[in-house]
Amino acid sequence: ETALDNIQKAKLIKIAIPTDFPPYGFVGIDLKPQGLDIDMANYIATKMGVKVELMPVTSANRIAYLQTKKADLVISTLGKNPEREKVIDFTSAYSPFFQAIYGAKTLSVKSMNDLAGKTVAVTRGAIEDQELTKVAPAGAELKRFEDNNATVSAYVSGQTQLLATGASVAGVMMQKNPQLNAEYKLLLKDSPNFIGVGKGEDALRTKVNAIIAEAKKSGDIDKMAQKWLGRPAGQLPE
Amino acid sequence: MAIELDFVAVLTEWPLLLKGVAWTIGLTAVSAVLGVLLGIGCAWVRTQGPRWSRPGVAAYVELIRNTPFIVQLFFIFFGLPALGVRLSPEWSSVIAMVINLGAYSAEIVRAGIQTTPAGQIEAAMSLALSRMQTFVHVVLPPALQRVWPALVSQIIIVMLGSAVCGQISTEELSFAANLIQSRNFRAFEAFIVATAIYLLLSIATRATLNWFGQRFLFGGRRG
Amino acid sequence: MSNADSSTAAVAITGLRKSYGSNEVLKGIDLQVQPGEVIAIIGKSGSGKSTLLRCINGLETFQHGSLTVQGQPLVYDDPAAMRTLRQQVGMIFQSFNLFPHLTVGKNIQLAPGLVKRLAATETEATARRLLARVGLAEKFDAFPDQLSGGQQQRVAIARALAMSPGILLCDEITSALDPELVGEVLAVVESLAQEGMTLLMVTHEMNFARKVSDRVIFMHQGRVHEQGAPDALFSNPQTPELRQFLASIH
Amino acid sequence: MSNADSSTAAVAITGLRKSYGSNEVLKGIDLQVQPGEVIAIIGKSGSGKSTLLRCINGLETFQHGSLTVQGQPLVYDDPAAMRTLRQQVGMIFQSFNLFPHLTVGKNIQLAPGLVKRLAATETEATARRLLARVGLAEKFDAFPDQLSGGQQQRVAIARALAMSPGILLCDEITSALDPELVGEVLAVVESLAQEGMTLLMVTHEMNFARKVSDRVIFMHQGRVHEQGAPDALFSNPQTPELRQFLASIH
Amino acid sequence: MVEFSLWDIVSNLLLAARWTLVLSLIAFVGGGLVGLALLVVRTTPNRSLQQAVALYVQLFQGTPLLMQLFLAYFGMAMLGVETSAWTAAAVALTLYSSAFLTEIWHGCVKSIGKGQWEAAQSLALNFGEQLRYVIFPQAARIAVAPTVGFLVQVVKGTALASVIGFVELTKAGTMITNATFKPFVVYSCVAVLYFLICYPISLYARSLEGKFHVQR
Ligand SMILES: Nc1ncnc2c1ncn2[C@@H]1O[C@H](COP(=O)(O)OP(=O)(O)OP(=O)(O)O)[C@@H](O)[C@H]1O
Ligand SMILES: Nc1ncnc2c1ncn2[C@@H]1O[C@H](COP(=O)(O)OP(=O)(O)OP(=O)(O)O)[C@@H](O)[C@H]1O
Ligand SMILES: [Mg+2]
Ligand SMILES: [Mg+2]
Repeated sequence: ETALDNIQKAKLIKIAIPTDFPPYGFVGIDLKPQGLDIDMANYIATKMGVKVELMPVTSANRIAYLQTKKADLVISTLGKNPEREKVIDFTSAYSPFFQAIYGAKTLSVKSMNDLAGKTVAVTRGAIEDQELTKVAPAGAELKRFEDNNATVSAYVSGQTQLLATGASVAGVMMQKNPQLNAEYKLLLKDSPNFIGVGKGEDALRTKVNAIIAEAKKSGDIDKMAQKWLGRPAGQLPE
Repeated sequence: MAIELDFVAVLTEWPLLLKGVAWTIGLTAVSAVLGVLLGIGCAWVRTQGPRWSRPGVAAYVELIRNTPFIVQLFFIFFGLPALGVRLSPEWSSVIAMVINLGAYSAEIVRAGIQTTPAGQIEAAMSLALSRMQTFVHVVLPPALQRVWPALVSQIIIVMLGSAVCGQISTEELSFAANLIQSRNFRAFEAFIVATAIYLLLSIATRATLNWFGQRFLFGGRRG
Repeated sequence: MSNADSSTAAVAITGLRKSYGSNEVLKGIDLQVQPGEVIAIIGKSGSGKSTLLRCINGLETFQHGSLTVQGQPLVYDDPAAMRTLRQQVGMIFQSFNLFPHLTVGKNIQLAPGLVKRLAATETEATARRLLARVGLAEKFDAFPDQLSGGQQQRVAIARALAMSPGILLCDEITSALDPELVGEVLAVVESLAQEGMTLLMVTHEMNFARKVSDRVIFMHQGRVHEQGAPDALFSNPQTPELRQFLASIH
Repeated sequence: MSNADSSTAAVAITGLRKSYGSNEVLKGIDLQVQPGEVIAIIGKSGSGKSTLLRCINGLETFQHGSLTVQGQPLVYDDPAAMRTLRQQVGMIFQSFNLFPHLTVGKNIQLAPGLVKRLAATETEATARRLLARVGLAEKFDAFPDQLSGGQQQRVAIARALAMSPGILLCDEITSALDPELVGEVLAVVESLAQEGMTLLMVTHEMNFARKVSDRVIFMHQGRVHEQGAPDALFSNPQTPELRQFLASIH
Repeated sequence: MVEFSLWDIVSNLLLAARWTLVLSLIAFVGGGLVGLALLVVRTTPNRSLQQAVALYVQLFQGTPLLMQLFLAYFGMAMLGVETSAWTAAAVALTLYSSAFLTEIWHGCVKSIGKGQWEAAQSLALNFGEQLRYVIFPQAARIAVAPTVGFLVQVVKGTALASVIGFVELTKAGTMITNATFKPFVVYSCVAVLYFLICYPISLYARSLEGKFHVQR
């Protein structure tokens, strides 16, 4: 039985979403998740004509949700890379995303080499962790945290000098904490977000791809990006 | 659903695991020594220290015993910087563990002290020992011996509790397991291996501490 | 308050009153003990014998009266003075109170090492000498729970002697012992008496009191009710209370 | 193994051997007890008296020999058979072993209610009758810790009697009692003996054994060393061991 | 973005605290029932059963609850058993508390004198009746205080359920921290709420202890 069969039979799709990653996924005063990824999840469910069950996950455990079929889809600022493609499959991209390094204006960071001797907060298992692990110089001290909440908290509370995270998250963080005097330092990776599906669930993947293609054509994708990121989605890879 | 377990993928990362084990042991060793000493100090204050200092110690003990370790850890690491106290993850972990163990062992040691027969203290006093000498040489050793099993259990609980220190990027055993699984997505294998190592560690810790207590603390012989 | 011959007396007690809460247990005790004197204290249970001994080495505080030991008055508030006092007054308890976590040798060496700051070699030599004296030379490395009651009590005596006190207080030191073990402890006490140690002992062993003591004190309801030389006192009690007490014992 | 008169005997023991590990405690016991017989078992500490009693109601398993109670052999592996056996054999312990969380009445009612499935009204009537018989009618609602030792032991007897056992085993039931309380318990046991209850009692009360028992068994080093009518045995012991034992007691 | 007032923080934490309480209740009831069953098994004279229970206790006391939760949630799914976060939390917390409760209660049972067993045996009670009517009622009296005391451990243990997606008190605290960037305030509130739940339980346990000592 494929995941798609199950979804259609149960009239319910289970989607893993973030709650620690504004504006893609975060909580409001009612602690209900909201954000671009949540809208996307709802959008897909509507198009498939089924109800949706949102499952809050962290960067560290979201893959496990797919592997154990606790979730049908992961819409959680998931970047694509070859290692990940070994364990799960990806649909086409649905939103832009780029990770960067941020730090105080007074701190001089011009190139990756300047990271030597500095502490960087990063979320364990996220794309930026894998990227940074690859490019950081030997002297850089990576502090890996359980989830994005902890990573950002660590930077904001001054536990690390630098923060590696998504641009949008950093934007909110800087806006809320003007006293930190933080600024954009270095681009880590431009990695648009994909939707994850279980390995071999081709029927479901095809179905979701069709919905995304449709949404791109109709302008719904751009509308969502406009609403949450303040700009259109632009060119996204298939 | 058949997923094949691949422990090799985890075990090939043995340097990470080894480092994790080293950190877990190190954190536990340091906090066991300091925590028990802190506990003894607090037990002393609560049983015979200056009266004015007793409510403070009582408050400390109750506060720690009635809140989760993970909250204490987050408070120290994320919360204290707001007061200008900035500690590295490792220091935060050690301090949280020491404070936690200190509160529990204070209660345990106090129970041991309170069962000291009055005659022991009177004998020490009539031999002209000072209050401090009486505490250190006459009251404490048998009290520790009485409560040693409870103390050892608490040290093991603290060691196992140190698994959450990985959440603030202390690179102990559960952090290592997490890091490995976030790289190769072998979550179950990583956690099963880590769990097995924890089990071995707790068995070894109990054996070591029982031997240690017997050998060095209680006059080198069975009670 | 001080008193004519309290400066030469080993222990001088005047008008001592002691209450637990509202219960007055000692109701005015006057007692002079000369150096080298051996005193046996007898009396019914609850008459205050233990309390009196415990006042003398400061284990209990009292409310009225004065107490001097070798000319020095008791000052409870001064821990240093109390320690000095206790170096001169050894005490042995009914329940031995040996330290269970220390060997016999270490039990004896502990106080001289800590209080008098003597070197370990010196305290060990003393400990061995005293153990030999109480007939337990070979038990130096044994632990208290490996000894019989009589042996434990002799170790307790050696431990008290190790501080070379001028005065020794003994509170019913044989009553927790099986009858066949009493003799060995009393023999040690007797030898101490003969060597001129100032001794105050609460005892129920009337024969022993008669044989060893210079003076017998009969306590009744918190007072020294009658006292005198043992022979006179036992054979010719003056008060009906003592007569009744002696009758109940024999 | 069964034996000619073991079917009529209350208890028939043949060649019983019992070891704790490598320590053989009972070294071949042969003993026949007739219904209504009162047997006193005496002997030094450690001679195996308690162990023998405990074998009879199956608290201990033994390795060799046979044991039948009212004609039924002991089968340890069969809980139902053991249960039937224990209904016929009551046991009273030195330390009373009343259930502290139950009232005196409930202590007595518990087993008849559970094991014999008697109605509560019936067990209560029995309990009240038995309590009256041991002189404690008014203690029905008291808790064990509100009673003196002698009273507790009498309740324990009533509790055992409530199961109407054919045989009663008593293991030094007065030795945990203060001397002044011993009499009241012995009086109850004596009345049981007179009413024809089969009794096996381990006791140190030689006078009582002499007065009440039909036969005295002297145990020595795990064997029945000597036995006979009390008068003959006490006044004219045959073996040096019994002579020595009796001498040490008097 | 949203702005949280202090009241928003506290009220959200209070709402999340409900789950802490529900989880605690599940753990305590589940752990109690399983613990009781294990206790019975451990008291039977059968050696290998006793050792099996001892092993069980060793296993769940000797590994971090964090790992147990994770393995219960994802590991059971790996074996093909569909588990919700609720099931996993219930299973892991039950295993964890049952191990501790069995241990505590076993200690209490052991402290009942051998004489009580023998008296019950010689009155022809069977094993079940001995436990039910003689041993457990007495052990229960000693067990009440430490058992209530352990409840505090359970409440605190539920904090770790956040790793499998439970938005209980601790997780809510982390989420709010991320939305407000006020860790000091938020974690203080979290700590206070735990304290308010746990401290009365601790006090109650202590007063029970006192009562028991007076009774004896
Ligand atoms: N710590 C205490 N608190 C209150 N009352 C006490 C205390 N110690 C002793 N007492 C009371 O003081 C009185 C005298 O007690 P003490 O022990 O001196 O008697 P004693 O003559 O030594 O008797 P015994 O021969 O039984 O040892 C008794 O009535 C006793 O109840
Ligand atoms: N549970 C046990 N395990 C090992 N040895 C035991 C056990 N119970 C009794 N023994 C040993 O069995 C021997 C006989 O013991 P038992 O209690 O039957 O003696 P007893 O005649 O009743 O003595 P007492 O008069 O002291 O009660 C003793 O040597 C004792 O040490
Ligand atoms: Mg006294
Ligand atoms: Mg016996």
